Order: sequence, then structure tokens, then C-alpha cells
Amino acid sequence: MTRYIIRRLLQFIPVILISTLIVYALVFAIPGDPIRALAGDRPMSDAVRETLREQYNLDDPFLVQYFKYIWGIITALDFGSTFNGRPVTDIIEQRLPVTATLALVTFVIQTIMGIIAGILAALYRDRFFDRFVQVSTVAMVALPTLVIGFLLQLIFGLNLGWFPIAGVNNGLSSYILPALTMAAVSTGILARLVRSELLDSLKSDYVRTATAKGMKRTRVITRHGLRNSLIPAVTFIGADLASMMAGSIIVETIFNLPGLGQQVFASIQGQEGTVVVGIVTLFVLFFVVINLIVDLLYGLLDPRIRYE
Amino acid sequence: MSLSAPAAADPFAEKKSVLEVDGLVKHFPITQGIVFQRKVGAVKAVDGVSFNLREGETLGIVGESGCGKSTLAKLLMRLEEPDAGTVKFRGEDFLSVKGDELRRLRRKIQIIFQDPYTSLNPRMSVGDIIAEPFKLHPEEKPKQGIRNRVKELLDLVGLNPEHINRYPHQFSGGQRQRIGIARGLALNPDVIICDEPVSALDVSVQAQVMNLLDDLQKEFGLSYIFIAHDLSVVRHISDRVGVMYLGKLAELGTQDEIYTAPAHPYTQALLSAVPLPDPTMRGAREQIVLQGDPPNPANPPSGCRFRTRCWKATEICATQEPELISRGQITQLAACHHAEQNEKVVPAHD
Amino acid sequence: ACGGGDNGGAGNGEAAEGVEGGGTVSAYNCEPQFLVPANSTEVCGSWVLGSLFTGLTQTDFDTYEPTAGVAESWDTEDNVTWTFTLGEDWTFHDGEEITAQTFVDTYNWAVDPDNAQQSANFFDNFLGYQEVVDGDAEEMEGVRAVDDYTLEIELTEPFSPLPDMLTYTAFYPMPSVAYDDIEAFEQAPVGNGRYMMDGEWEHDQQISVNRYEDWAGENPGLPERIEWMIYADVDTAYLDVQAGNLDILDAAPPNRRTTVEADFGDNAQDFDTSAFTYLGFPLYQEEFQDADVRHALSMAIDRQLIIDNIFDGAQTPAENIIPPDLIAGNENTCEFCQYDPEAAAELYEEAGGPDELTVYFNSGAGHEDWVEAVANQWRDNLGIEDITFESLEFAQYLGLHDEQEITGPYRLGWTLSYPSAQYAMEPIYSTGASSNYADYSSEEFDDLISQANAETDPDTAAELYTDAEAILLEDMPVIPMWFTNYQVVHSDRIDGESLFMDQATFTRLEQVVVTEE
Amino acid sequence: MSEIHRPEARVEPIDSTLEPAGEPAKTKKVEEASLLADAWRSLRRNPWFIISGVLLVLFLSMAIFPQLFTSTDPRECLLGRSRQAPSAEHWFGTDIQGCDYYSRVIHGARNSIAVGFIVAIGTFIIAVVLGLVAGYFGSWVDAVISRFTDMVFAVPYILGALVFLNVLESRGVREVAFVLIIFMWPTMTRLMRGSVISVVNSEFVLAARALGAGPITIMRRHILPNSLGPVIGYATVFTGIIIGAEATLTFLGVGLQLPAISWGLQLSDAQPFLQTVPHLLLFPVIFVGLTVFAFMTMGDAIRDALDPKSKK
Amino acid sequence: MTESQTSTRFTPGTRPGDAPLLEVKDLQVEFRTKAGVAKAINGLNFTLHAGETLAILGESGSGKSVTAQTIMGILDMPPGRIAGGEIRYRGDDLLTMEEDSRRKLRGVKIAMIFQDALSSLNPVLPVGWQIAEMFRVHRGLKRKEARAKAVEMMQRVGIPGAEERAGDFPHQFSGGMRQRIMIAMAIALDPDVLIADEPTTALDVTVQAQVMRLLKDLQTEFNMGLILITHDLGVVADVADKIAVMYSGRVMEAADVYETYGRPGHPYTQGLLASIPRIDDEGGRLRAISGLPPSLTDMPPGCPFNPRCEFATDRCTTERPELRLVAEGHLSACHYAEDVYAGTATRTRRPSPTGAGMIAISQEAPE
Ligand SMILES: Nc1ncnc2c1ncn2[C@@H]1O[C@H](COP(=O)(O)OP(=O)(O)OP(=O)(O)O)[C@@H](O)[C@H]1O
Ligand SMILES: Nc1ncnc2c1ncn2[C@@H]1O[C@H](COP(=O)(O)OP(=O)(O)OP(=O)(O)O)[C@@H](O)[C@H]1O
Ligand SMILES: [Mg+2]
Ligand SMILES: [Mg+2]
Repeated sequence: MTRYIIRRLLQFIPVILISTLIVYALVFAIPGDPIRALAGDRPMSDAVRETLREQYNLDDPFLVQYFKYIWGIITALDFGSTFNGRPVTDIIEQRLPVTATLALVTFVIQTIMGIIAGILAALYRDRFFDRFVQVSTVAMVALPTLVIGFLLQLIFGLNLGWFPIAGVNNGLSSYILPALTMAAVSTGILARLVRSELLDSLKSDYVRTATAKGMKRTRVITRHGLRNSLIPAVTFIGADLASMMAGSIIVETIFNLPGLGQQVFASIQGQEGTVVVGIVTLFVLFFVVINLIVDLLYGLLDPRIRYE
Repeated sequence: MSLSAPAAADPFAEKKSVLEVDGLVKHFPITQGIVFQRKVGAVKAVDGVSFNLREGETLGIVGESGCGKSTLAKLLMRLEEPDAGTVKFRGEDFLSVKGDELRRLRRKIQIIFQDPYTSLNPRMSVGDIIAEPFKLHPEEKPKQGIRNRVKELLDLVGLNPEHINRYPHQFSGGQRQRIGIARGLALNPDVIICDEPVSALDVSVQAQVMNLLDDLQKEFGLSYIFIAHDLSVVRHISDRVGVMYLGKLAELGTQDEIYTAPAHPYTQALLSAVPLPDPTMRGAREQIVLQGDPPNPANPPSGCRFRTRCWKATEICATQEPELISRGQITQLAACHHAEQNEKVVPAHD
Repeated sequence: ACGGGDNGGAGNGEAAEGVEGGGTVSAYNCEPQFLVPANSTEVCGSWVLGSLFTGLTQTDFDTYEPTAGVAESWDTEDNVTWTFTLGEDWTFHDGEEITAQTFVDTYNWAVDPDNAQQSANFFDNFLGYQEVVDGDAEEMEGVRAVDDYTLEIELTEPFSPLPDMLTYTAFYPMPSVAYDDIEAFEQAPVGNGRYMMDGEWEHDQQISVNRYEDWAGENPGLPERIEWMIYADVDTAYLDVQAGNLDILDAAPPNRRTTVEADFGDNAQDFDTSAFTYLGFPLYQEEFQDADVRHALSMAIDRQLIIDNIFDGAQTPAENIIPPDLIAGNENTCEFCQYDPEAAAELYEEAGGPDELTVYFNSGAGHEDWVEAVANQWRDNLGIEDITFESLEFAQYLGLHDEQEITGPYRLGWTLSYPSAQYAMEPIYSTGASSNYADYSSEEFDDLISQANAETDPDTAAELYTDAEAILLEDMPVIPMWFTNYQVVHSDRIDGESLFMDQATFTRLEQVVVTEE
Repeated sequence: MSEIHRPEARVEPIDSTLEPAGEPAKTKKVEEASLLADAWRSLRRNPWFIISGVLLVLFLSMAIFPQLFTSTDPRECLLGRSRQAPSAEHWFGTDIQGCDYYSRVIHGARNSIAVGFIVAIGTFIIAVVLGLVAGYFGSWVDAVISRFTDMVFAVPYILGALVFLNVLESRGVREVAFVLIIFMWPTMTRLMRGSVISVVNSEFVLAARALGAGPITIMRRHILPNSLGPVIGYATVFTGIIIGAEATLTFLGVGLQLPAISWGLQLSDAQPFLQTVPHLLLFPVIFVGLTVFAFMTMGDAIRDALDPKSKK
Repeated sequence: MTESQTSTRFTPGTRPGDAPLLEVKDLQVEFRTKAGVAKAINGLNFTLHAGETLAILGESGSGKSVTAQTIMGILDMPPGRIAGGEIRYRGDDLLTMEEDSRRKLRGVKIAMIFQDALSSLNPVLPVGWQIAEMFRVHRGLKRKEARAKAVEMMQRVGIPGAEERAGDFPHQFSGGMRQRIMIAMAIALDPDVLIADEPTTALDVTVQAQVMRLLKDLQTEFNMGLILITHDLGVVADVADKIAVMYSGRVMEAADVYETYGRPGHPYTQGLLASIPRIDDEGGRLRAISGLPPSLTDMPPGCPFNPRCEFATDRCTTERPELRLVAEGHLSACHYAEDVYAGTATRTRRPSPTGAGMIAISQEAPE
């Protein structure tokens, strides 16, 4: 078991190396000269361009660039810098808390809401609440994130004034609307997953036993049924946490949260390989940790699952 | 029936062994802690079991609940990997074969699971469940067509062939058990390991099933390992009987030896506790009531494992582990320093 | 407006000030790329730098003529050698005095290739620029401090718009601390402008400046404090202005046009700007070399219809190339910019224009709709059935241009960095110019521009520029589409009368009057 | 060593001894049943299945034969009638370019449904195969697959899309679908793996192994049907998510290229006009919603049908 | 004993003055299946008094577990459906009771041991927790106390190393141990009525004896009524007070335990008793009742046992025999019950030599 964890931790190394390589390659593969784009309509002089290209190793072949980058990290913990000279570590330091908070709030919202909604939908199967969950999931999926975000801003930010419309200046409440936006689709999916898994497990004998023990229906469901149905939910939540970055790109933009998503998107567009890779490395680390946790949770949720 | 009849000569002495089991061991780790689990010990589920099973023979296995019978069965099927020991099927090392070879051998050894419900795929109809062996081993495809054969099998085990399209959850416990039996029989294997195959059946159906097993054996020279708690059933069907206690064989002998003259105190206690289907005998029989709690398989007593509950235990039992051997007069093998045949404990009707 | 607004934060003692001026203004901004003057090429940074710095000259926004900045006056005989007399009271925010040497140092630093300043090539007509770039010289010969307060600039050729050009961000002076650690400097630039940094640049969040009370210029800034709130999305900023969390959004998103009235009523102002959008032709492709083809394509576009329906009127149809508000700007209409589908069809037919077109534009910048509308009009009016689109990321898009791989009309835009007709034309249309993506070349035009640049009399120069423009409108290397009309929306705290956006699309925050605290 | 095979006799005789004698076994015709056949039978009687089926058929025919639903040319656009509200002439009003929106939405079905379908099916297949293999074999196979999944996860799909779609010559349905598949399979794969892991230790799997079933058979017959539930549930919603992702790509400038017509493009175009011209958003949203609804309901019905216990 | 033949109520062993603890009247349960409605229970009647042990014997699939589930109110509905009848606990009809009050009885007053111990235990919760839950929820004990109680219960049912193993999960226990855990859970709160559905099938005889002793003790201590569903006729003989024999969803015979074993009043019971393998019997063929039970979806008219009955006549195929008193405290549902009871019934058919069906005995071959 402990060995299992150690082995998993060791697996991080190739994963991170390879995925940074992939990402680096992808950024490298974007056609067009990033330095050229920096200046906009009015081109900069060749001399300046040369200097900049050299400064960012852009004239080196791809692998050389990559190794220079990795070498910088290994020897000097230098994660590179943006084209406007900000060290990537600075950017991460500044933006990570924002994205982390956003992810955390989203996670809390969607987990709690999703699971509760799923439980209620299963409890009241085919009744109003169940249909409501179904229909709102459809609506959430059909409405583009941008629209959901905008509607939330309009309703809760502008008209009701409950939450700030944008920015991060109001502490946690700044994150409520963006988190809701980001959680919208996942909450629906989660609720449906929980619902159907619960319904499945409600058919099982041990749930019958719990009933026969005289437990209240809610207890039967939450204590006996739920645990057995959580594996897909936990997987989904884990995967969703991992893919939150894609979501954060848009949400951070609409809600003007200076987080990593925003940055990564800007850097992708600006072809700032080092920044993208730096941030993505962070995300890879995050994913592998999350996935490790998820796998460990499997064992917790279902003791029949053994780790070799 | 004469209780004192000398143990009959072993009728299978000439027969070849189909299954040779030597020193099988399986320990399950006991862990503590939630994320960083530590191993704090091991349940010694099977702890050095050896026997051989011969062609056409039925070996009954009885023993205390939790003494490792099902684990033994799973080990024999290679559904659990043993920690030590060997299993030979017709002289071939069964534990080292892989892939197709393993699959080929598995066709010859079948198991009927103790738990009739969890061992049936809830999403397969009974027809599919019983037909599965034929699908897996196309060379065994019955002449009359798989479906007809499945119906026959259902009928054989006393299930209504019309229920071929039902799903396991639609059956009663005994009916499910018979589905498992039908599946085990389908391929006409050489060895069937029956883990409590008839425990959930009413006596009439049980009689049918046992007759069936009997017939099959006569017809094809099948061998059975028959694990059960109902000692009458075991006696009825077995040629030899092994008594297990805490992961080890306590006694092994012919059915006659064991039932008429048990030598191991545990066997004696077991036999004395058999309830007889006769209310008038209530309380009339003398039972050997074992003192104390069954020991913890994670931490079995030193020496003889039974000594903590044994009325005969002496010093030596605590220090020296008795081997499974035949001692002096006693023809069967008994793992007891004080093995002594005792005929009085054997229950008798009237 | 009391809901959750936490503007200012610092002690609010301004109420006592009474008269005009004072108060805090919060304004929308995007995240600047750079805050080093010679390195800043985009709006977000330039806007901030404009408050932090004052160059040798400034623009008079009434006339778009250059007025005194650090230089009190200037003089030239031949448009080649210019003498600037500096004011003597100018200091940087950290107290460092500004002398002619300050400018010499700054300019030399800016062109030094090691410093890789993106705007370095604005100096390319300074004498000695090329040598510095080539590494043959340390300093530009053409920039000289005659004495503490006399600066001499010598150019390689006559260039009348120099005082206009010097208003541009790239020519702001920098204090000596900048050279020690330019990165640290960038986080909190020390300038000589109306406003000084309050704290550091909070990336992606805000930049705050306070009024610099020792500013030596004529008309100091009115608001006591300006806070640029950095937004990633304009729509969000729009809502924040609506909610009273933000005072000024300089460019309401175009799709809001129809609701601005309802959302803001009087709190919205329209401004014409020099932001020019055009559809260029790759003249290196054969099928576009016939001017008639270009004329026909231009005449087949109903600009007003597109502006009305796609932009809700947020553009002014371009019938010229020089923004009309400039000195040289005029209303003279462009013959081939008039919508005339029949004539266009005929002309196109005659000229044998291509029957399939690929239209290029950069993606993700909101050009899809109007480009599609143009294409629809071409299809309807000219019968070009097969029109496809190629949209690319900007970097790639420019790459295609550099490689001359564009095969059809392309969208580009041009905003004037300094208000001069020269700048509206020369970089784009003169032979071999840096932004001449159309590969246009006309000797006549080049001559006229040179003449105008050499002309010392502003009025004559303006005429010459107008003549040059006429050639462009006739040759039509690009189809002028429109000048963007910006709509500035603001909160109730701002006096709408005082709002003004200049040609370069900068809202002049220093003139804003805060009415309510 | 020689096989000890018993004589042929073994096939038959059991019945001869134990044949149900007396009354001839009732030869009631019992239909052949398997999980799938049963599932199909119960599906046919499930009204929700019918409803969703009809909807899907409707959308599919819309995708294949848009002419059946509208005779208006979706490309006939008159800027002069831009953004008109729904009217008798233009049921769904007109869009920014002044095209008939009804006809646009109908014609949008093809690309959107194609992308949604291809991606959903593609990811589903990848997920099921990889999830099964990883969950079943565990140990290093799982490690390799799972780590590989992590890596793909780590690459923001937007980055991938930007790169691939920019490099590719054209950006049609195939290209967009391809990129989405490449970057979107990990979630579903993990879901599948998770549910495989939770059934792989079941006793009936042991039973199948004891019968001599190989990994493929076990996976296919025993694990797959018992672990598909969550994935089906997710995949059906996923179709909608894909249509949304297509819109996002468009928003980022790398989606389907003009002059293609798709719901994603429409959603993306309509966003700025949410307040002023809501019908531009409303209609594609309704269509996407109905598609998602149909898929979801169908998924539920299939899931139910695949569970013998839930048969009513 | 009161004469209540009018209703087919079965009341042997009634102690005058005792109100019955549990009364099942004319219970009917059906399942919907593809092939039609399967009538699993067709008019079932029995009564249980405090302190009494009622053994329900019967054909596998005759509806014993369904009956138990129906009493507990945990039948899956659908596909199950209660088509009629009453189940009275101390006079209150459970079937019409509010769900909430019924729930309060479950586990506390009426408890059940399930037949299928592995699937009936929650695989993801430690067994100790599952037992402790009873104390925590119904007795309001604290976590610690409840756990201690749970361990105590595990010890009582003879699980070795209970203290350490309380935290283990069901799959880590052997079949018999799981069964004992189920038992521990069911008797945790000393219920009034305990329904034990094959509680000892997976137990060896020593443990079985121990468990049965435990149940007996509880019974005397708390005057518990025990419904023992089992196939083990040995156990029944040892512990039951009265016996109901079920076949095809109805009670065929009901009597005192001595009566049933000594003088069965129904051919099915006779057949059953004859099938028992004897411990002192070495081998040979066992006598089984030939044939299959009728399909529940299309029940033959008349006596459900008639196709398999040695004594069946034409009457048996047309007329359904009701449960009636044949002797003091002895009920049977056979037209010829008296004859069977007295051992004078005439055999009309005998089992086919294949052991499957029945063959009519020809006129000239009198038995
Ligand atoms: N997966 C496992 N993990 C830990 N312990 C286990 C596991 N499987 C079985 N055991 C332990 O091994 C011992 C033997 O179990 P096994 O199932 O073989 O008993 P058994 O003889 O079949 O008993 P029964 O007659 O009750 O079925 C028991 O103590 C059991 O708790
Ligand atoms: N869900 C169901 N659908 C259809 N038939 C069912 C269902 N559940 C049970 N049955 C049928 O009801 C009958 C009674 O089942 P029950 O489980 O009560 O039998 P039992 O008497 O407990 O048998 P056993 O001794 O084998 O456990 C059986 O014939 C069974 O096939
Ligand atoms: Mg077992
Ligand atoms: Mg049962």
C-alpha cells in the first residue's frame, strides 16, 4: 500500500517530462512568429526581433529549446519568463491562488449540490424534483458557458447586487458566481450519475437489509446506498477537477479573475511556450495527485478493491 | 448398520490421482490504517493442506465455518494464488500453466460456488449463464444445440426449463444454487469442486441433486471435492472425508472410518453435534460441547490448533504440532497426538 | 452606487477641494504588455504611460497640432535639424531633474538593440540610428544636448511631422533609475507626467496613479487619482460600470450599442477616432492588379448597411484615408467608395474579376460578422458564388502576410500613434514601407509624401498629403471601410461633458471632472 | 502425455436416465433471450425511449435531409432584414446577416449532430476499450494507460485545438471532431475504469474465470454490461457538451470555419446579442437542448433496459 | 384449541388467552415477469405466538423467503405486488400501517436474518459498524458504546477474534461468519419476532448448535417468537414447536413438530421426510419426490402437488383442497389427508424409474 503510493509518486516523473514535452511541442508547432505578433500592426525592427528571438531561444531547434528550458529548471529553478519579461514563477505565484480558490469553490459547490441533487432525484424518482434536475441539466448543457456566466452576472450581480460582477476584490464572494458558472454543467452530470448509481444500488440486497434494520429511508440512502454508488461520482469529480482548467479559461475571462486559465490562454495565443509549459506542469502535477487521491478513494469507498 | 465394522479397504487405492495437492498455503493480510495501510498480521486461511483426489472418487470436506474450505476450493481453481504449495492435475503442475493451457485445464475442473447469488452475473439470463461454458469451449458444443442442452440441464437440477429467460434475481435461494450446479455440470468436467452445493435446497431437491451427482460419477468416473456442513449429506456422497480445522486438515479417512470411528477429538465433537431429524430424540443425545471460543485464525494457538478447546489436550499439544499421519491401529490419518477412535459419539437414528 | 464599491480606499480628503478637479476616477483597462515607453506598442500600456509621462511635445486636441511639452518651443529650418528648447522646471516623480541629456540618454537607450525596445524603429529617421542598430556606434549622432535645456535632433531626411511624432509614447524621457534595473522600473515606472504611480503595477488587477503636484506643464490633471481596473473581458467591465463599480469604460462593446441608450441614458458619449479598418488586396497576386477589380469590389459594398446592421452604427463609413479630424483631413469623397451595385457588377464583369475569392481575417477578434456580410454582398452584387474564409490567429496571420501567401482580400486596421496625416499613409502605402502588406507601390504617391515631409509650411504640407490621399483613393490598394466610432460609458460620478476621447482612441482622463464622491 | 478424454458417450446419457418422463415437456415456445434481446424488448415498450427515439430520428433526418424541413435557402441573406424578430414569414426571425434563422437552424443540425455524434462515439469507444483494459488488468497495464490519460488530461484541449486546427488545412467537421476526440476521451475513460474496478472483483467474474473464460470474454460478457452504466449516463450528456465545445472553439476562432452552418457557430454568434436579440440564442439552445434531452433520455432508457432488475 | 376451520387459519399450539404475536391471513403475493404474473404466495395463513418457534419447511422456491420479506415489508415492489391478505403484528395490520410506524417496528420488534448473507451485508462498511448501527440508531448509543456492543454481539455468535475483526469488511469473512454477522445484527435489539431465513446453512454443526442455543436462550429470555425457515430437518426437529410445510406458495400442512415428523398428514411432507439422507446411511440412491413443482405463472387447477403425488386422483386435478383440521392440532391441505395421516391412502401412481415424473399404476397392479 505504502509501496503503491511510492510507486505512483515515481510515475509522476515520466508523466511530467512527457507531458511538458508534448505541450512544448504543441506550442512550438503553432505556426507564426510570436515575436512578430507582439508588436501588432506596426512591425518592429529586425534588430529588435533578432534580439528577442535570441533571448527566448526561439531560433534553436525544438528539442534544444526544450532542453534549455528543462536545464534552466534543473540548474537554476528558472522556469523562464514571458515575452514581457515576467518570470513564470511570479505569474504562477500571483495567479495560482485565484485559480485554486476558484477550483476549490467550484469543487465544493458542484460536489455538494451534485450529490444532494442526485440523492433527491433518486429519492423522488420520476417525480417533480427528478424531472427538474433532468431539465436543468439539459438546459445547462445546452447553454454555452458564456451565456450562463453572463446571465448570472446580470441577475445576481447587476440586478440583485448579491455578488460582485467581476474581479477578485471581494474575497470569497467574488468567486461565487464564477464557480457557479463553472459548476453548472458538472453539477448536472454529477447529479445524474449519483442518481442512477443510487437507483442501481437501491436495488441491491444490502440496501434491503438496511431497510429491514429499521433505518429511515434517508439513512438507508445516504449511509448504505450512497457509498456504493460513489465510485463513478468520485471519478467524475476527480476528472472534472482536472479538466477545470479548460473551464477556467473562459470563466476567468468573463469574470475577470486573474488566474492561471486566463494566463494560459493568453500565453497559448502569444505562443509563450515557457509560460504554457510552466503552468501546464503545475496542472499535470495537480492531475496526477488528484488521480492518485481518486484511486486511493476507490479503496476507501470499496474495500474489495485491492492495491497490489 | 454395524458401527464396529473394520474400516473397509480403500476401493480407490488402484485409481490414478486426478488432483494432487501438497502443502497449500494461503494467508490473507490484515491491514490497518486508512491511506497508509500497515500490514498487522495475516489470516491463515489455508495453512498447509495436502491430499490427493483420485479418479471417480468423492472427497468430502467438512469443518468449522471459517476454517478455510472455500479458500481451499478457490486455490484449487486458481482463483486465488497460493502463497505456497503445489497442485497437480493429472500429474501436470496446475499452478504454473498459463493462458490457453490454463483455460483448457479449467474446462476439466469446475467449481460450484458457495454463494449462489454473487457468483451469477446479474445481467445474464439463466440461459446465458448456463450456456456460457459451451460458448467458452466451442469444442464441447452439444449435439442437440446449446439451448436445448441448457434446458435439459435446468430440468436435471429440477428447475423449470421455461425459466430459461429469467434473471438470477428472479429465483429463490435454492433455485439459484441449482443454476450454479447446472453451470458446473455443463462441461462434464473431470473434477467438480462443490462448495456447499446443496445447503440451500430442500431435502427432496437435495436428494435429486445428490442422486444426479452420483449418477454422473458412476457414468463418467467424475471426481468430486464436496464441501458441506451437513454431515449426513457428506457421508452419503463421499468416499473419503477430510475434516478441516483452522486452515489445516485435522483428519482424513474413508467415509466409514471418519463416521464410524472418528479419531480426532474435533471430528468427534462435530459428529456428536449433528442434529437428527427426529424430534423425539431431542436432548436425548449426548453432545460434546466444545469449551471456549474458536481461536482467531490470524493468531492460531501454538502446537495443535485445536488444543485450546480440546478436552484431551496435554503439554505436548502446546509445543508440538501434530502431523497428519495414521497412528498405530488407526487407519485414517489424524493430526492429533492423542488420536483415538471413538465410536460412541456417532449419532444413530433411534 | 453604494453597493460594494470600494474605490479609492485611501483617505478621502478631496471633498474640500471644492472647485473643479479632485476625486478618484476608475477606468477600464486591459493588462498592459509593457510599461516601458519605448517598448509599449499597444493601447493598454500606452494609456497608462500617457499619464505617467510627458514627452517633448503634446497634442492640442482641439486642433491636433503639437503644443509644448517638456519642450517649450522648437525650431527648424529644413525639417532636418530641429532644435528644442526645454522648460527648466521639469522633474521626474522621484525628483530627478530633466535636461536635454535626459532625452539623449533615453533615446539612445531605446534604440540600443540590446534593449530590444519594440518601438525602436520610430527612431529610424534619426541620424545615426542605423549605425547604432548595426552596432557600429554606441549613440545616435542625430540626438545632441547642446546645453542643459537645448536639445538638437538631426534627421536623415526632411520630416515635417516630427513634433507630432514626438508626442508618441516611444519618445517619453526616462529617469536614470530606469537603466539600473529596467524590470523593477517597469513595475512602478517613474515618469514626468501628470500622474505618478501609487504602488506597483498589480498585474491583471489594477494600476493606480496619484496626481503629481509638481508637474511643470500648463494644465495639470484634474482628478486626484486614477485607478485603472484591469479587465479581461469588456462585457464584464460594461456591467461593472452599469453597477457603479467602475467609472469609465472607454469603448462599450459594439454589440451593446442598442442597449447603451437604455442602460446608460446620458452617461454615454460617442467619439470618432482614427481607428481605420480596411480590406487590403494582395497586389502581388495577379487577379487583383487591375484597379477596376478593386473598384468594383469596393463599390459592391454597402458600408452604411453593414454599419447599421452589424455594428448598430458604431462606425463611420470611411470615404478617405486620413482621418477627417486631422489638419490634413478633409471630407473629400472617394469616388469608388460609393455603393453602386450595378456599376460594380458591370465593372467587375468587364475587368474579369476572379470568380472565387478567399477572404482573410484574424480570428477571435469579432471580425467574422462583417466580413461575412461583405462576402454576402459580393456574392449578391457581383455574383461571386464561391467565397471562402480564412481566419487565423493574429501571429499566424501576420506570418502569412510576411510570406506573401495571402490570396484574397484581407482585413487590417490602422490606428494613429500620433496625429499626423503622414502617419496615416506613409507606413502603409509608400513603397517598401514596414506595414505595406498590399505591396503597393506608386512613385507619384511616394514623391508627394516626400514633398510633404519636407515642407515647412504646415498648410502646404497638408495639401500635399491630401493629394497623396487622392492617389490612394484612385488606385485603391485597399478598400477603406470605416473609422471606428467609440462609445464611452461612465458612471454617475463623472461629468459627461468633461469626457473626451482623442483620435488615438485614448480617453483623456486628466480632463475628467468628478462630480460626486 | 496423452489427453484423458472420455468417450463420446458423455455428451448424451444424462438425459436418458433423468429425462422428464410422463407428460411430454410442454413445448411452449420460449423466445430466445439474451440481455440485448430483452433490453430491446423492454425498450420498445418504454414510452420515454419512443419519445427520444422519435426526436432523434427527427434530428437525424434534419441533419441528412434539411430540405424536408425548409425550402428556404439558408444562405440567402439580406443584410437589410438583419436581426428581425420571429414573424410569420421568418418563424425564427432572422440572424445578423439577415438570413432566415429557421432555415439556418435546420441546416445547422448536420454539422452539429455530426460533430456531436462522431465525438461521442469516438470517445465512447476509446473510453470503453481503455477503461476496460486498465481496470481489468490493473498493475502496469493500468499504470501505463492511466498515466497516459493523465498526460492527455494535462494538455489543455484548447491548446491542442489551437495547434491542430491551425495546422490543418481546413477546419471541417472531421477535423474538429478529430481534435475533440483526441483531447476529450480521458474523463470518460477514467469513469469507465472506475466502474470496471468496482466490478472486477465480483464473484461472478471469478466464476467466469473458473469456467476458463479468457480476459476478452470476461471483459465483454461480464464486466462490460455491469460497468457501462455510468459511462452511458455520461456519454449521453457528453453529446451536448461537445456541441458546446464546438461553440467554444468557434468563439476562440478555431471552430468550424465560415461559411459553415452549425449550432455551435450560431450559439457563439448569438452570445453578444443575448439581451438585444435573444431569439438568436434561444432557438439553437432549444435545438441543442432537445438533442441533449433526447440522448439523455435514450441513455436512461437503455441503461434501465440493460438492468434486468429494473424491468417492470 | 378453538374451532376455526371456517377460515383456513392455522392455529396449533395456541395457548388460550394469548393474543397471537404475528398473524398472516390469506396473504397473496405476485411477481410480474415476462412470461406473465407469477403467483409466489397464494393465500398463506399462519399464526405465531410469543415464545414459540414456528418452522417453515418447504420446497425450494415455494415462497418462504418471499413471505419473510413481505412480513418485513422489504419486498421489491415492483416487480412484486401484494395482491391481498393481512399481516397482523399484535393485532395491527402491517400492510395498512403508516410507513413510519412500520419502520419503527423493523429491526427493533421484528427482525430478520437473510438467506443470502454476502449480498445482504453492505460490502463497503465494516461489519462491526453494521451491527453497531442498530444500537446507534435505535438505542441512541454513542459510537464507542455501540461498537463495544457490536463486538459483544459478534462474540455471542462465536466469531473468533471479534474485537480485531469488527473493522473487517464482509468479503473478508467466510460464508458462515457472514451468516453469523447477519444473525448478530438481527438479534441485537432482542426483537419480539425473529424471522430466520436459513440462518445456519453455512454453519458447521458445532457452530450451528451454538447459534441455535443462542436463539433458544433469547427466546426464553425475551419470550421471542421465532420463525425458522430452513431445509435442515435435523435443526427443525431439535428446536421447532410447530411446523408449517409450504408448497407452491401455500401451506400444505401445519402441525406440532412431533405430529409432523411422526405422522405427516400430507403426501408432500411424507415425501420430504423420506428424502432425508441419514447420517448412519452410507450411500445409494436417495428417495426424491419426482417431478417439478408447477410453474407459478400458470398454476394447474386443483391441488398444486397433484402432478407429483402418489395418491392423486381426478379430484385432485380439479378441486383445490383447503387447509383443514385432520386431527387435534393438525392441519393439512389434502383431500385424502385423513387417509394419509392414518397411513391408509391408496397409491394411484408411482414414480417413474428415471426419477422424473409419475406413472399411473395400472388396474392390475395393486399396491
Ligand atoms: N479476502 C480475504 N481477506 C481476508 N481474510 C479472508 C479473505 N477471504 C477469506 N478470509 C478468511 O479466511 C478464513 C477462511 O475463509 P473461508 O471462506 O475459506 O472459510 P470456509 O471454510 O469456507 O467457511 P464457511 O464454511 O463459513 O464458508 C476466514 O477466517 C476468512 O475470514
Ligand atoms: N423477482 C421475482 N420475479 C419473479 N419470480 C420471483 C421473483 N422473486 C422470487 N420469485 C419466485 O417466487 C418463488 C418463491 O421464492 P422464494 O425466494 O420465496 O423461495 P424460497 O421458498 O425462499 O426458496 P429457497 O428455499 O430456495 O430459498 C420462486 O419460485 C421464485 O422463482
Ligand atoms: Mg465457505
Ligand atoms: Mg429462500
